[in-house]
Amino acid sequence: MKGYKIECMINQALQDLIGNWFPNPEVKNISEVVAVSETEDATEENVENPEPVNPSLLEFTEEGSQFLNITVQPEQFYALMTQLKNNTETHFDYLFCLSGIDWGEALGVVYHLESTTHRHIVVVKVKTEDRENPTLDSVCDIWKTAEFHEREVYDFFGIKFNNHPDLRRLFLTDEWEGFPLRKDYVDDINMVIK
Amino acid sequence: MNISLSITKTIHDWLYSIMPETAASITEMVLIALVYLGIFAVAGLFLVLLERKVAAWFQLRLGPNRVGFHGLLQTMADALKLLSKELTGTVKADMFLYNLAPYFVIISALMALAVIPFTQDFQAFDINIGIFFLIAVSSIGVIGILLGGWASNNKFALIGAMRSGVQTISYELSIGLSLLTMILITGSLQLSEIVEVQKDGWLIVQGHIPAIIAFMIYMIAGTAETNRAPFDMVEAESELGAGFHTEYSGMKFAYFFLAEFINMFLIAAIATTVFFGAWLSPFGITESIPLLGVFWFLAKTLILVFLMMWFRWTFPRLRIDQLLTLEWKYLLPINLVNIVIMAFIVWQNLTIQF
Amino acid sequence: MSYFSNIYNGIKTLLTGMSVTGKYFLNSRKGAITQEYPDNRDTLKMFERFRGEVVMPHDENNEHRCTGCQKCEIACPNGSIEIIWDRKVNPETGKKKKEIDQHIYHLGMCTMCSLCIEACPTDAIVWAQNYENSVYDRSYLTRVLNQPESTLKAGVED
Amino acid sequence: METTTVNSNFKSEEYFINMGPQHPATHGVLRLLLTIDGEIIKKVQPDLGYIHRSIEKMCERDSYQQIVHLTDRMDYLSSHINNEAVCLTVENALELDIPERVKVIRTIIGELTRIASHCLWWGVMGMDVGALTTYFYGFRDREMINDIFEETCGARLTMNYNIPGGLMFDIHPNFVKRTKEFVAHFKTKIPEYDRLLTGNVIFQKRMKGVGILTKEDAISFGASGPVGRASGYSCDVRKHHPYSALDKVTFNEALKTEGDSLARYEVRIMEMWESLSIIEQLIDNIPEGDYKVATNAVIKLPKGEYYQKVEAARGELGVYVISTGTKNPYRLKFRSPGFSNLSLLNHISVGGKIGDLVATMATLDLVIPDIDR
Repeated sequence: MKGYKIECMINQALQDLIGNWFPNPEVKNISEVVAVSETEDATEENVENPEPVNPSLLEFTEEGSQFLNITVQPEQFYALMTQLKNNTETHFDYLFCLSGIDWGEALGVVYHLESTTHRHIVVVKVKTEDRENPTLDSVCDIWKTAEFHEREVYDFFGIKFNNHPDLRRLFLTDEWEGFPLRKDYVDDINMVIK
Repeated sequence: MNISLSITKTIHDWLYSIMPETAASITEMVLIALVYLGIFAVAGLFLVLLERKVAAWFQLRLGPNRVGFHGLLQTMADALKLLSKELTGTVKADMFLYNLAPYFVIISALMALAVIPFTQDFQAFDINIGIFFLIAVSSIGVIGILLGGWASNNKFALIGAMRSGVQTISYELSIGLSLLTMILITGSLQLSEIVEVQKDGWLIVQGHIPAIIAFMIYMIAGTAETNRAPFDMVEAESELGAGFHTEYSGMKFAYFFLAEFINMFLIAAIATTVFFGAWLSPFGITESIPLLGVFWFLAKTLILVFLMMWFRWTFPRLRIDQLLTLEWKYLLPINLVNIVIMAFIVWQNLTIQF
Repeated sequence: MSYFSNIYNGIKTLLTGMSVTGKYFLNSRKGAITQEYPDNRDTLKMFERFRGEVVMPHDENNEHRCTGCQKCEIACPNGSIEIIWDRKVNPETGKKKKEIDQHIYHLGMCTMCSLCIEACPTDAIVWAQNYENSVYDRSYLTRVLNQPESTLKAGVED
Repeated sequence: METTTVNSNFKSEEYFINMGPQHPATHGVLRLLLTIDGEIIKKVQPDLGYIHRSIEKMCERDSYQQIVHLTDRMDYLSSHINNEAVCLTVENALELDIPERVKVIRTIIGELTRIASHCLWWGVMGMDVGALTTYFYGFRDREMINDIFEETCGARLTMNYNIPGGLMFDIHPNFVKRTKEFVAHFKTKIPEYDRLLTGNVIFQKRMKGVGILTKEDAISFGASGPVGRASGYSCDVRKHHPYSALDKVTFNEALKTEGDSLARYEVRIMEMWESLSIIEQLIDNIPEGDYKVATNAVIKLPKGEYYQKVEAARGELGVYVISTGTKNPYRLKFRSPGFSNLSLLNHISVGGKIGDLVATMATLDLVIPDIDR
């Protein structure tokens, strides 16, 4: 498929571009960075190779997904999202899907972003290990649609979003206990398990 | 008191022969009131049926067709059902006003019927300020609506009632002015005299262009006055649920409902009287049989009622500010200019008379 | 001037709208789309693929085609099918064979998704075109699809 | 007059009404908390969840075949397109080669669904602004489509005609004939819609300049479908990410730049024409072939994440599946168009009147089960 290839090339370019915004402080030498990223491409999943140092704080992968996936730490998350929206080369102005996910140990949120000018898509993933009091940054002020989506995520996963203007339960009543879409949620009355 | 009812002449004479004069005239008035009440309660029900049938035919449906022949008794059955229903109300309502409101509405509607001339001498109450009386009485109804909306202690009802107040007060002007235009020709407010003038040609023909404009304004304002679509801001079911009568049930609701239809009949009847020669037959074809006047009167009225139904089932509803724009920016200025034109025409004797 | 042209155009559009409804009013005799439902029961016929309820057809010998494989039970997303089965010894061959006792179908839980009928390898269950499914008690909606004393049709399993 | 603060939320002249969940204009069980000053809307807070069935949680329990029929119950007016979205996700993940016949049939039925949905919307829209007759005219035409569906799929609304790998059964022999009849019939009816409602001066006044949504806001709020396109935002998934047989047909994306209620209305009317043209291009040459490809009885998606977007009648529907390689999805998220479209209601209706809010809501074409899922 032709379209698929073009998207791949864009993904690589995107990866290089976005990766440079958050250089890994452990990697000092620029040339080393390039070398590492080349070897990474060439010897994919080579166990003998010493573990390649990621040149960026972000992790990029396209494995098992049709889009470019960026995994980001909660600390860099808000800065990354602001950059993704405001940088003219990326200009991801359309947040079309915001899903909360219970990964087992961690709780995460996945953001699907599309640029209406460049028509490229990127997926940003952020996770938090804290299941008791998970907190992430809100992106309401970047994409207005996030307000409702984040309320939905809060409702079903209990992930709190900093700086959210109106973080309340959206679907469930305020006195509802627990967060139903978490994997460890049990409700003997309402849930039918096959 | 000017009660002239020649078809009940016998009853009149008989009553005066057996009672003192005051008692006789009171009995007579009560009798006439009861007859009117009976006739128009039933007529109102059939207007509801007509509306439902007409709506169905506009909407590719059949309409009520179960109770009686082709559903003729459907609304009777509905009225019986409403009569037998429990009257539920809200606890926090202002009970006195809440109960009073429907009577205001229905009584004002029935009162106005008294002066309508159905045929020669068939008119309960022919006062010399007929038109003025009609306009005055028909605007009492809005007080009932305001009371009902306010006393219900329901925000939707209150919004509906407030809209109704605004709407009726505005459109009252247009109704009055458009009728005033026609009174320039007749020179009298008395309905029987207005009909008398029309023996030389219906007023809409006599007054030609300004009369037609006045008629159009009257129909628009009349539709608004009865709170019917496209001016049904008061009920506006997609906005306010049921508007001012949200909290009413059973017979109290039925009064509001019936009053709406009697008001519609009233508006059409006034238009018939003032513009279309009341009970006068076209070109005087049945002038020799005065009783047929009732037929002509009802035929003309029902055609106008049908027109109002046609409006209702075709047009979208206006917004409240557009409603006021229409009145104050379009109808009122046109109306005022129209009166001047009409005055000019009457002054220069440019009316068309046969 | 636009004041008057506004009025003129406005009235024109209103009359256009009225002509549309007026046309339907005049043709209301033949144009009515109302289905007089309980009256037209005799003539009202559903399409052959209509999903009314799941039934198990039996032939004249009171034989059905259900082998009790439970594929429909697994396929059903709502658990509206339950099969009670037993292993019985076939007197001719002496082999133990699975045989249904009751094929229970909860119409009240059925979403008419057709997955059970797609899953059935022997076409034992099909859609019926019955569209009047309302009953006075919820328990009537639980139906046993195989008739009493019915048996498996010979040769279905092969 | 100066307003004094009574409590933190309300000013003294403002009051609060509860629109819904049993309100005629909210089309179902949407509850809006309105803060009103006289007739002017100050704030709209949607309160959702009255019909939430937690379809996403149910999907984590069900197999992939069983998920399909749940999507019927989301946006029940574009049920076929929802089914298609799930099936496409599964088929893409399994890398199945879907026959051309299936693609064409799916596209035709999808476009018919879109027309049916817009017909209903048109009727209800008219009713919301007070023209009650439109409802019946819209339903009359929708009924013809429903009959086509019933004959081919067996159900009128919740069709569940798609299965992963193709269609449940082949089209009915009458399908082509009936569809052509409908197309011919409907071509005479859209002009009638225009004459009855679109041109009407009252309707124009009610719609023009009401609920304006700018292009930037449309994108930022994630508006899609006719709502986004009315703001000049080219967001037709059928154009940008064509699926099924949509890459073989030519059609114009209905675009308007005004962004008001009238533009949203006109975009939907234009879309009905475009859908008719798509159907006309495909209906005469439905290729011969199988109506499905065999899949395993137990479908297991390879480990990974899959996203599929389709253009449902209300906008962009996304299906996001995370699979761990088992027969159930680990997590399945539906990005429903109505949810994003609802979130902008407050933004575009503040400052309008109650009547404007109703008209705006009608043009957003909200289907509550789609929002609540």
